[in-house]
Amino acid sequence: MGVPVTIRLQEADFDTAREIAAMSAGRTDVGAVVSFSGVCRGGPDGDAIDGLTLEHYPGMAEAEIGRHVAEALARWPLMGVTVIHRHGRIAPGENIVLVVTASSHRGAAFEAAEFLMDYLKTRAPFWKREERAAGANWVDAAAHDDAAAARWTKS
Amino acid sequence: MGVPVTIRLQEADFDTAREIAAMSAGRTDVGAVVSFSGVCRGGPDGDAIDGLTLEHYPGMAEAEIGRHVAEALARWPLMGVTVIHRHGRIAPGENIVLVVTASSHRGAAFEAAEFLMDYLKTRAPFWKREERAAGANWVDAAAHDDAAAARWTKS
Amino acid sequence: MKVVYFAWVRERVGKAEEIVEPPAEVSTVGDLIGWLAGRGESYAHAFEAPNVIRAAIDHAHAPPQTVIAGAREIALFPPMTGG
Amino acid sequence: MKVVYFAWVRERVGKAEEIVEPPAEVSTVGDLIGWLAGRGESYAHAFEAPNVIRAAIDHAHAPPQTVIAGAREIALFPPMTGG
Repeated sequence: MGVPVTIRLQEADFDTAREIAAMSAGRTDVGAVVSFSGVCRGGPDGDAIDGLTLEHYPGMAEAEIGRHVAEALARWPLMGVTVIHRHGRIAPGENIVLVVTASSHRGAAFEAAEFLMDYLKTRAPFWKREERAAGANWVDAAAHDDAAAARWTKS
Repeated sequence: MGVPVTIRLQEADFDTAREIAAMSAGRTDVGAVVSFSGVCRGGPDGDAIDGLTLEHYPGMAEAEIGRHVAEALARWPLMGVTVIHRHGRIAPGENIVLVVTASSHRGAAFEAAEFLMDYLKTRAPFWKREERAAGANWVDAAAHDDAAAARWTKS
Repeated sequence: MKVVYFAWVRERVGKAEEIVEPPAEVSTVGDLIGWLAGRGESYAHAFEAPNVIRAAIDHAHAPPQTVIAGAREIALFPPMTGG
Repeated sequence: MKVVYFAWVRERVGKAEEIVEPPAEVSTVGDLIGWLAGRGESYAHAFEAPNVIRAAIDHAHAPPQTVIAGAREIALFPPMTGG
């Protein structure tokens, strides 16, 4: 029996609550569930973001997330992994991404969720375009995200 | 305007979904929400746990959790913290504890949630008693939990 | 001075709380644990390994060398296992 | 050979995908980027900073030195900003 894995790319919003509940429903072997929700920020007053458009590379996005989930399963004793990433138009306050990890102990669940988020940020083929009153612009990649991802590289 | 903080000790179960949703509802400044759910495990076949009873020290438990939440708020730029810890009888598959942290960036939310969990495990006055077919026994403190908590100590 | 017990310390002592009046030379948490251990068989069992006993004074953690003068409530309990 | 573009690379080139037939001396991803940059003003703009361009061959990340022979689909895009 394998570990339950859910990977979904979708335009529609998702129900974080349902995804977390599904991870431990009807099971008594899961001791720890960690979730990460990435939410579209509206930006500070005076520089308000009206929303995001997320472009993605269909086919590669699924493949790349699948590879990282497989690596997480190999590195930590996980009992379930869910990754959902939206694409298309996303309004401030709406969900962008969800990662849920389950394990019998909390350390594995926390580390695997951070690992998956660091890789989604830097290796999954998605590109954010911010819309402001002054116009739209592509978000620059952040050096601190590359640094975060680099800490998982085996030396 | 302070950061919204919720601390609750209760016998009743809680709704993880509602607590996470409350953290970002009606706000567009929150970019990252991390949740940790600790769930009562049933134990492996042949050594099944029928449930837990959680004893706590009323008054001190609230005070101790409050001190750790205050420390988390001082160490990380958080936009919300929720800690809920149950006491009394808890059946396998039921929630024991929930920590939810919100921030504008994911690193702070992940670190603060781990910090709070490590301290709840080792410093909050709760004691678990496991019930098995062969009888009940108090759970021993785990050395790895002390080690996990020690990594947050300022040197 | 009110002393409260939790988990297996409470079970071994056989009560959840009591008022005690230790002599003046019992000045620290560690002294109190040692003094209680001498009060009879159930106390000796509860406090047979003083180094595993944790303490709080008025709802705040207190290491063994903490002076107990002025305490309203002293709690004695095993290492915590919450979360 | 099919080439696909994303985000501001797609906007600058002015198309999402095309079929290209580079000469035989274009053997790596880096060579391809350099060759595309010479195809006109919009390409020159898209590939003006080759070191920031990321590539994938058949849905897997491919560094600049990767040989492109046998590729079905080569993607060129800016650093990713998902999550």
